[in-house]
Amino acid sequence: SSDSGGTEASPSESAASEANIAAVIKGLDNPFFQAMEDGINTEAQDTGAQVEIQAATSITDTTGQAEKLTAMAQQDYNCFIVNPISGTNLVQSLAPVAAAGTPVVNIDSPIDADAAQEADLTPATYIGTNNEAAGGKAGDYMVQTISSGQVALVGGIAGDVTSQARLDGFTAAVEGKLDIVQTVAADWERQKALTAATDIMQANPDLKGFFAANDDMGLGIARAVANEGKTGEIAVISVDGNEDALKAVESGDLTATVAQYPYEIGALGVQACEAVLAGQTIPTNVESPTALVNKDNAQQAIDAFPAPFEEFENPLAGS
Amino acid sequence: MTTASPVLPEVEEQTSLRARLASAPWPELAAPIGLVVLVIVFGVLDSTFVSGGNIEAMLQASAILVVLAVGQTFVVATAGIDLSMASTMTLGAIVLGLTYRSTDSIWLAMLAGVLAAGAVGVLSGTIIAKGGVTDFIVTLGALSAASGLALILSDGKPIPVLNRFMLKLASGGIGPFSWSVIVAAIVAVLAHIALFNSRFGLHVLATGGSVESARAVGVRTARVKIAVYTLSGLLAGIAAILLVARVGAAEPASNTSFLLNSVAAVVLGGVSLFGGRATIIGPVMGALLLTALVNGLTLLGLSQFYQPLAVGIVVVLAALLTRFQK
Amino acid sequence: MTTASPVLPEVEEQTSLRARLASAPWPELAAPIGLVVLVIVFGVLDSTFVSGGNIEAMLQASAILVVLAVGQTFVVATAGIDLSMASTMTLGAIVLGLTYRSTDSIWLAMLAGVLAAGAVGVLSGTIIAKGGVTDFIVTLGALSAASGLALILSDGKPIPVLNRFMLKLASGGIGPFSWSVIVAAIVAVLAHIALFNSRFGLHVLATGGSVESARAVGVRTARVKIAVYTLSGLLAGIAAILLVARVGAAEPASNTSFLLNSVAAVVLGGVSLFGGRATIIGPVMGALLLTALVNGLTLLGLSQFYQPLAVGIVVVLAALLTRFQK
Amino acid sequence: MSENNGAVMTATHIRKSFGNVHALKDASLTMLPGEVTALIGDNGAGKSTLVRCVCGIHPPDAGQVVLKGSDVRFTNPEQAREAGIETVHQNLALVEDLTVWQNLFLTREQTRGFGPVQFMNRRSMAKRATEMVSTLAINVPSVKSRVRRLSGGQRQAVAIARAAGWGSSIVIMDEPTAALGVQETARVEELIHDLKANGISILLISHNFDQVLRLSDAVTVMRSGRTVATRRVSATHGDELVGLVTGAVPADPEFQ
Amino acid sequence: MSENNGAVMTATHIRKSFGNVHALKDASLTMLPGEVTALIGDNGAGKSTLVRCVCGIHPPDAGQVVLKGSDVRFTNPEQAREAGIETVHQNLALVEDLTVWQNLFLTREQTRGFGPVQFMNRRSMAKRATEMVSTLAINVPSVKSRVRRLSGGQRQAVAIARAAGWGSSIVIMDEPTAALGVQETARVEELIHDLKANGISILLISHNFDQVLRLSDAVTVMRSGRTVATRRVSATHGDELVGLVTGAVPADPEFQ
Ligand SMILES: Nc1ncnc2c1ncn2[C@@H]1O[C@H](COP(=O)(O)OP(=O)(O)OP(=O)(O)O)[C@@H](O)[C@H]1O
Ligand SMILES: Nc1ncnc2c1ncn2[C@@H]1O[C@H](COP(=O)(O)OP(=O)(O)OP(=O)(O)O)[C@@H](O)[C@H]1O
Ligand SMILES: [Mg+2]
Ligand SMILES: [Mg+2]
Repeated sequence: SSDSGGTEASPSESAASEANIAAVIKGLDNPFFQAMEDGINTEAQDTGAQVEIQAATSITDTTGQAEKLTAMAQQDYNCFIVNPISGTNLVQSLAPVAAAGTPVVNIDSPIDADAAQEADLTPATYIGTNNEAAGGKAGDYMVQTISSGQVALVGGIAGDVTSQARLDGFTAAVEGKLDIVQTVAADWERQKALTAATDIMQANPDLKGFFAANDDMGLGIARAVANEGKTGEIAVISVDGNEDALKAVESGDLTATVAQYPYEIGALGVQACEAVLAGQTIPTNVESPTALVNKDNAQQAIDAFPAPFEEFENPLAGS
Repeated sequence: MTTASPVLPEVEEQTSLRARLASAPWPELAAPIGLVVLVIVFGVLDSTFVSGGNIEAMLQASAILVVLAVGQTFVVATAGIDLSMASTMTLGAIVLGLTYRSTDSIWLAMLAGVLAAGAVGVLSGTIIAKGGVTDFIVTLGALSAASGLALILSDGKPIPVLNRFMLKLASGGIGPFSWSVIVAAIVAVLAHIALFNSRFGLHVLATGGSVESARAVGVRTARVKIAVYTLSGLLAGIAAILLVARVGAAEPASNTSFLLNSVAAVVLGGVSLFGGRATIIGPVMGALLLTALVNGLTLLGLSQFYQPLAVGIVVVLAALLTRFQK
Repeated sequence: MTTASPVLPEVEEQTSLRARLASAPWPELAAPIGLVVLVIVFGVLDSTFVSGGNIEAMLQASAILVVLAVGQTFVVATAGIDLSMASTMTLGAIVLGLTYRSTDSIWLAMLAGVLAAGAVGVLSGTIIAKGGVTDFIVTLGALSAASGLALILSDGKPIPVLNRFMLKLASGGIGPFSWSVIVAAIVAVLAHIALFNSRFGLHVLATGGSVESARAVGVRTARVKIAVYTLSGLLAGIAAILLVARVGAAEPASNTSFLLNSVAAVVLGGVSLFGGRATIIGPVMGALLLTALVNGLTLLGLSQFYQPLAVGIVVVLAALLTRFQK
Repeated sequence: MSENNGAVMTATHIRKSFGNVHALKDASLTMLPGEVTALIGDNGAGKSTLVRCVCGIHPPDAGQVVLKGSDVRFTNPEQAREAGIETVHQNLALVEDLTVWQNLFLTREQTRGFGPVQFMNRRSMAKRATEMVSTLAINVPSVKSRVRRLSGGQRQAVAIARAAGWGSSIVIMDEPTAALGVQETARVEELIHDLKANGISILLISHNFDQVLRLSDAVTVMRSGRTVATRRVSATHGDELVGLVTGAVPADPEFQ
Repeated sequence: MSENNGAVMTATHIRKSFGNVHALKDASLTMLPGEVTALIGDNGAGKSTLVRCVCGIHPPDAGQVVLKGSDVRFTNPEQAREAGIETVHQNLALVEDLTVWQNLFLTREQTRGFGPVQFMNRRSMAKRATEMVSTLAINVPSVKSRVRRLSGGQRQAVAIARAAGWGSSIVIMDEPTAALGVQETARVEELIHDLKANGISILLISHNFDQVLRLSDAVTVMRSGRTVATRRVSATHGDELVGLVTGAVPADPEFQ
C-alpha cells in the first residue's frame, strides 16, 4: 500500500526552496550518525532547503532527545525528520506536530506502530534499513566464511534497540550452523570491545569468529585479534559501513562489514520531505540499501563512499 | 553585674531580607539567579523561548528531573550521594511495565513500580547504615545491579505501556500545567515541609551536619540514613511513572544523563555535598535551570557539537554568578 | 612533680604490623582483600583466569584506569572530585590524533595531547580555587565542555593513529609486562612518593583534612587545589596516550565508563571522599579489582544482562569484606 | 568498692582501648544521689573516655555500669539519654550547621498536629530556647543564628543549657567552664547549685581545683587510665589532689 | 592612642562584621616589645575575631595594623607567619587527620635532596617533634599518632608547641590553658616566661584573671566589640578588671 501521511500538506508550501526541515537524530559520538547528518546537510544544500539538525546527547538519552524535539516543535518547521532512540520515546513530542498536520519522516529506527496510533500520528514515510536483516546478512556471511565452530557476539549498550535487532538477526541466521559461546555488551565503545574480545579469546582458545553490532566495536575487536596474532584465523564481521571500517576490510583486519549507508538514509529523508511538501505521493516504506562489503568489493565501496557503490533505484527520485 | 545586658553584638531578630541576603550563604542563590539570567538571555535571543507553549514544554520536560533532584536532596543532606537513582528509576519502570502487561491494571503496575524502586533504596540504605560501607560504593553497586535486574526482567526489550491514564498524565493537565508537572510540584512542596517542619527533616540535617554530634545527642543516625535512601528510592519510583508516561514505554537501557544531572541540580541548588545544609527550592531551580538550558540552546539551533560545550560553560557561569554578586 | 613520667597510655613506638592492623582504618584494605578473594574465586572457577596470558591481558586492560585513578586520588585527597577526567582524556586523545595527522610527529602529538589535558585541569582548578565554585559543578561543566570540544575538533569522527611507537606501547614490553603497564606502574610509584615524601603531598592531605586549619597555618590551599587538578589533567593526558595506543585511534566518544570507575577505584581503595586521608596503593588495587571483575565474569561466560548485576553485587561485597574482618 | 550503698550510678573496672592505645585500664566511679561528684586527672588520664563509655558513645571493652541498682549496657547515647543521663561533652557535641534552638531541641522537638501528621512548633521552641540560653550567657546572638558562628564560650553555654534543660536525673559535665568568661562561669556554678538543689546528681570534670573544692561533695582522681583515689571534699585539700593527679601521692590501696 | 611609642604591634579602630553580626565595632590594641600583653573580655566580646583579623584570617573591614612601625595588611595567614606572628587559635587549627609531627611541621617541613628534588626528612622531624611536645605535656602518645585521637588537653599542648617552636617575634595565644591540667598549665606558664625572656612579645587571651595578673605586663579589656580600657598590671587589680569586663566600671574616656 502506498498511501501517504503527507499528502494533506498545503499547496502553498509546495516549492522545494520553502522546505524548512527540522531533523532530530541519535547520539553524537558515533560516525554512523555523522554520516547521516552529512547526508541530510548535503542533500538540503543541493535542493536549497532549510534544515536544522539536533541530536541526543547520548545513545541512551531518550528523554533528552524528546525534549529537543519538543523544543523544535515550538518553532515553525514544515517537515520533521526523526530517528528515534527507541520505538516510542519521540511519540509524545510528535503528537502536536502531527496534530498540526506537519509531515513527519521517520528514518533509520522505526517508530512503534501502536504507540504512533495512540497519538494518531502517521509518519509520511519510513526510510531505513531493517537492522535485523543487516544482522542476518552478517550472519549468513559468517556461516559462509567459517562454516562451523564457535562465535561470540559483541553488542552495544545492553538493552539498546538497534543493538538488540542486529544481534537477533545474526543469531537467527547462524541458528544451528554455528555455536554462539557468548554475548557481551561493550556499550558501542571500541576500547571496551577490545578488552571484551581479548577476554573472550582467553576463555575460548578455538573461537572462530566475532560479530559486532557496529563498526567501532568491530575495529576494536579486530585490534584485539591482531594483538593475539590471529588476524585471518578469527573472522570479525560488523555492521555500519563507516569509512575506517571499509579501509579495515580492504586491509584485511576486518573480515566484512554490512554497509547501511546512513548518508543515503539522511539524504532520502530530505528528499522525502521535499516530495511530501511538493504534494507528491510517496511510498510509506522505503528500504534504503544495505550491502555486505568484503575484501573483494571493499575498494569499490571506498571509492563510492559515502554513496552506495551498488546501483539501487531511488523510489523518491522517480516522479 | 548586669549593666552590660543590652545584648551585643546586635542581630536583627526578624531576619529581614537584607539581613538574610547579607548573611545568606550565596551558593543557595546560584540556581535562581542563573535561571533568571538564562530566561532573560534566551528570551531576548529567541522569543519562542518565553512563549506559553515552550514554557509549558520546559516545565513538562523538567518534571522527572525535579522529582529525582528532590529525592537526591535528602540523601545529599545527610552527606551521602545516591548514584543509583537513574537506574532505580529504570528498574521501577520495567517492573511497572511488566506488571501492566500481565495484570493490565495501571494502578497495580504503578504501585509495583514504586515499591520495587523503594526496595532498592531500603537495601542500599541498610547496607550503608548497618554495613558501614561508603555511600558512593553502595549506590554505585546498586546502580549496576538495578540496571542489570532491569535488563534481565525485560530481557533487554522495551515494554510498550499504552494506556489512556498514562497518556493523560503526560499530555493532559489543568490549564498550562500538565499532570506530571503538578505531581512534581506536589512532591516538591511535601518535601519542603518534611525537611523544614518535621522532626525527620531536622534529624536529616543533623546527621549530615555531624554524625558524631547527632549520635551523641541520641539521633538514630542509622535509621535516618535508611530513611533517606528509602525516600530517594520511592521518588525514583514516582519518577519512573512519569518517565513511562512520557516515553510511552518502559525502556531497559537506563538513561545515564539523569545520573549526574540529579546530583548537579542539587549542587547547583546550593546544597553542600558535605551535608548539613539543604533547601528544596534550590534543587528544583537547579533542575529547571538544566532543562531550560538544553531547551534554549536547541531553540537557538546551536549545532549538536557545540551544545555540550555551551552547557558546560553556562553551568559553571551560573555557579560563578553568585560570586560576582558579592 | 614528675614521678608519673613513665608515659602512659602505652603506644608501640615502632608501628608493628599488628599495631597497624589494629589501628589501621579498615576501609583501606577493602580493595586488596577484595582483589585476593576475587582472584582465588575466579581462579578456582576457571583456571584460564590465572593463566599468564590472561593476567597479562588484565594488567594491560587496567593500565588506563590505574593512571586515571592515581590522578583522581590527589583530587579526592583534597576533598574534591574530578568528574571531567574521562572526557579530558578524550580531548587529550583527539588533540593527540589531530596533531599527529598534521605534523606526523608522534612525540609532538603526545606532548600536545598531554598539554591540552593539563590545560583543562589548570582551568578547572583555577575556577574552583579562585572562583570558589564547588568542585562537583566545575568538573561537571568541564566534563561537558571537554567532550564538546573533542567533538568539535574531531568533527565527531575517529582519527586513526597508526604508528609503530604507539603499537609498541600497546603490545611490546619487557617480559610479561607491556609498556603501558610499565608506564602505569611508574606513574603509581612516583605518585606514592609525591604524596608521602614531599611537602606537596603533605599540603594536599592538610588541605583535604581541614581547609580552615591548613590556611590558618599558612598552607596555600588555593595553589594546592590548582595543583591537584592540573595533575589530574596531566595524568588524564597520559591516559589518553595509552588509550590511543590501545585502540589505534583517537575517538571523540566520551568514555563514560571511566568517569565513575576512576572515582570508584579510589573509593574502593579506601580513600575518603571527604579528603584528608589517602593512599596510592589502595586506588591501584581498586582499579585492578574492577578490571579483574569484568575479566573474570567474561571468562565465566556470564551473559551481557547478568554482568551488571554481578558487578554491582561483587563491588558491594568487596567493600563489605573489610567489615567481616573485624 | 561496694555497690549497694545507694549509689545512683557506679562504673566498675571499666577498660577501653583504641587500637594500641589503652585509654582506660581500670576505671571506677561512684556517684551518690543528689551530690556533685568531681572527676579530676591530668590531660589524657581518661576522664572523657570514661564519660563516653558511661553515656553510650563507646561501649566499654570490659567492666560494668550500674544505674539506680540495675545493670545497664548502653550501646548508643539515645539509651543513656532516655535513662536520664544528660552530658555536656568536652567537644560540646553541637551540630555547627544547625541553629542554636535546633541544637537545643534536637531529639526533644516540640511538635503539634493531629495523629501521625506532626509539625515542629518552631516559634515556641525558639522562645523557650532564648530563655534557656539567657539564664547562662550574656552575649549570645539570636537563637536563630547557626552555632558555627558562635564564639568558643557561647557554644559551651549552649551545650550546657541543653544538658540542663531536660529534667534528667544525672548530668555529666566535661570541663564545662573551660572556655567561659567570669560572669558565665559564675552562672554555670549557680546552675550546678540549682540542679543539685533539685536533687539531680552531677558529675563534674574540671582542671580547676578551686572550682572542684567549691562545688563538689566527692572527688574521684584518675591517672593514666586508672582510678587512683576517691575523697570526700570535706576530707581533702588542694595539695593532696594535685599530688594524687601527678602521682606524687601514691594511689589508694583499694585501687592497687 | 599614639602609635609611635615603639610598639611592636598596634591595631587601631578595627571593625569587622559577619553578615549582620558586628563582631568588632572599634577594637584597638598595642603590644610593647618583649612584654606579655593580656587581652580579656566576656564571651563574644570579640577577642578571637580581633586575633583572626591581626593574623590574616579575616581581613578587617576597617582600621589599620602597624607591625614594627610599618603598615601591614595581611590577606592570608601565611603572610602573618612570615612576618613573624605565630598564633595558637582558640580552635587550635590542627588538621585532625594528620599526625602530631605533621601538624607541628606543616609549612615548616624539613626536606633533604638535591636541587628541586626534595624529600621530607621524616625521621628528623619526628625526633624534633617529640622534643617540642615533651617540654609541654606529659601524657602525649607517640607523635606519629593522629591528632584526631588526642584528648582535649593533648591537642592544646600540640598547638602551643607549634606556635612556640619557630623563633618568631610575636606569639598570640587564644585561651592557651583552657583545657590544660595543673602540670601542663604550669609548664605553659613557664614557657611564656621563657619566650618573654628571649625578647618575644606575647599576646595572651585568658578568662583566668589570676593567670593574667601573674603573667602579663599590660592588659587590654574588650567589651562587645570595643576596646574599653588598657591598664598596666602594676596599676590594676582583679576587681577592676572584672568591672571593666562586665561593664560595672565605665570605659576609659580615650575609648569613648
Ligand atoms: N578515639 C580515640 N582513638 C584513639 N585514642 C584515643 C581516642 N580517644 C581518646 N584516646 C586516647 O585516650 C587517652 C585518654 O583520652 P581522654 O580524652 O579520655 O583524656 P582526658 O582525661 O579527657 O584528657 P583531657 O583532660 O585533656 O580532656 C588519651 O591518651 C587519648 O590519646
Ligand atoms: N564567622 C563568624 N560569623 C558570624 N559571627 C561570628 C563569626 N565569628 C564570630 N562571630 C560573632 O562575633 C562575636 C565575637 O566572637 P569571638 O569569637 O571574637 O568572641 P570571643 O571574645 O573570642 O569570645 P570567647 O571568649 O567565648 O572566645 C560573637 O558574638 C560571635 O557570635
Ligand atoms: Mg577530656
Ligand atoms: Mg574566643
